[in-house]
Amino acid sequence: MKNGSCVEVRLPSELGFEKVALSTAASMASLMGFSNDRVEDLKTAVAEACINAIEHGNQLDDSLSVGVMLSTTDDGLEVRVMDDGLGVGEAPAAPDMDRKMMGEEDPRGMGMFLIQALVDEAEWHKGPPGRSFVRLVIRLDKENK
Amino acid sequence: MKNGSCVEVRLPSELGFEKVALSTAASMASLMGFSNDRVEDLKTAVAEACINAIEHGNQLDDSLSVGVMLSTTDDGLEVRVMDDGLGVGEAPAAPDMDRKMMGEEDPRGMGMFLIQALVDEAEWHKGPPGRSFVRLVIRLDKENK
Amino acid sequence: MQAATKVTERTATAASGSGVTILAFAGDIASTSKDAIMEAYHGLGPSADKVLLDFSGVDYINSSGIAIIIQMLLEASKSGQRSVGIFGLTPHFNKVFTMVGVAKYATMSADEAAALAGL
Amino acid sequence: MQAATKVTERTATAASGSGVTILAFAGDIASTSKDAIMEAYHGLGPSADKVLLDFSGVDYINSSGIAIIIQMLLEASKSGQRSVGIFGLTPHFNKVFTMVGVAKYATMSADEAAALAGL
Ligand SMILES: Nc1ncnc2c1ncn2[C@@H]1O[C@H](COP(=O)(O)OP(=O)(O)O)[C@@H](O)[C@H]1O
Ligand SMILES: Nc1ncnc2c1ncn2[C@@H]1O[C@H](COP(=O)(O)OP(=O)(O)O)[C@@H](O)[C@H]1O
Repeated sequence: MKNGSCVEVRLPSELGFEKVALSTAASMASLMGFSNDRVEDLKTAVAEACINAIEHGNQLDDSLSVGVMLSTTDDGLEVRVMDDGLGVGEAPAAPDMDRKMMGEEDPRGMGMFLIQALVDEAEWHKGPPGRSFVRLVIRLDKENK
Repeated sequence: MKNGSCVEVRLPSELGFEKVALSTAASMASLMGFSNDRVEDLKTAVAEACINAIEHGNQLDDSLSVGVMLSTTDDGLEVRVMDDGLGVGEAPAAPDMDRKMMGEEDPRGMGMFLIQALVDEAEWHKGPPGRSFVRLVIRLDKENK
Repeated sequence: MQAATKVTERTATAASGSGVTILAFAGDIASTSKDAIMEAYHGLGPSADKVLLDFSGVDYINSSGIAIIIQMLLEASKSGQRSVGIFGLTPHFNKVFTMVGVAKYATMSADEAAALAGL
Repeated sequence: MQAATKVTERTATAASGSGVTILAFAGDIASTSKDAIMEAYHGLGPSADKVLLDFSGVDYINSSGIAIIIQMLLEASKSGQRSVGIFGLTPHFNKVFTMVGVAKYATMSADEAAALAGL
């Protein structure tokens, strides 16, 4: 497989379609030789990134689509999930299960935390509308550790 | 799921990437409620269409990509596989295994036959470069027969 | 486009001899699962003090789905008299549930036998 | 981007008592499989007159891959003294092999036991 090979997916801003992106990403990562464990990590990270793009970025607006770019790099797979919203800065604090169980914190708010925890790099970029994205990387060298 | 929801995939013109398109199509068809049997039929049809687009349409040219459009319709899933070649007219004659076994026919040449045999509709369109495509349809009502 | 969540209730007997209520999930565990899951939970009788959630029929779970499970654990904890255990998660989702801290409030077991042995 | 095809040779005994050579495939069966498959086939000794192809480890087969199998069947048929059988295909690929006519020239069995029983 050539370095720099790129697969692009466009999804409607409808919940559920994150599963289509997750399958595409999983298939590409499997072809690249990632282990099943890493592929599972990537699936959850890509699904959460797409859900956020659909819900928060594009606010479930039918007329907008979510872009997912999957690119092979020297040592891994880079995924960009783009939406038409204003983007988000850094990931929020890790979920605090004790506070959730006290009813002091929304039970939701775990997506960005999971993304960060499951991939090797995760970066959120605020851009002009249509150019906000999150960039995820999983690296093949981590496979051998 | 809304009628007219559309997922688009762009693949590099490199053999092997048909498997990424096949996974995307399979995931979308599963979400739509197609049975595993029909999903398997679709996977093979989409893979063969992408292989032809990569090999014959785009002639393995790095700089060209293959477009796969997956759209939900009233009663099924429509897939268009587009390449930058001149396209192809009707499907060739069905493979003749006896002639292949006599060495009188190329062992290859089964892709278009399989596509036609596995989906409910298959149509090849010759277009201006970049607009040649094959259109495949699988219908949900066939599920209940 | 989400696979509807199915929840099936069944009963089993723990190693200690007491009755256990099992809620078995099938389909997706996502935001759309909220009604199915919470209705099944709210339908449990007051005598159901040992509850197990069976995820072995589930293949897709996202963070909105986990939030529903947390909501349920919160209600169980508020009631003060109901324990909730979890089994049948894939190794990946076992890791994910542990990462977000669910494992602190629900005993996680590999399968039904292990879950019942611990009750 | 194709998963390399692995071919493993093993031997078994048919119901009739005669020796059978099994070529077990793993990975993809696609255009890139040609060398792996044909080298394994050409490496078979002349005494290997009963050959079975085991597809149970294969999850992706495309029409270029089937063409390689046809090429092998053609060579076997030309040799005049080698029978080739196939087993371990999924129901889908069983259907596909039948559609293109491979089943006319190779006995298709569900699994190894059924294939050996027929030889
Ligand atoms: N793509 C995005 N565009 C705009 N805001 C976002 C995006 N992704 C996340 N956010 C913001 O960050 C918050 C935390 O996201 P997350 O951790 O995934 O949890 P949740 O989606 O459950 O709220 C969201 O509630 C939202 O305000
Ligand atoms: N997308 C396409 N663009 C141009 N020509 C095509 C395309 N798809 C198929 N063809 C032509 O049709 C022929 C038959 O295709 P197919 O039945 O798939 O078998 P194979 O690809 O093994 O030759 C090809 O050899 C090629 O000449």
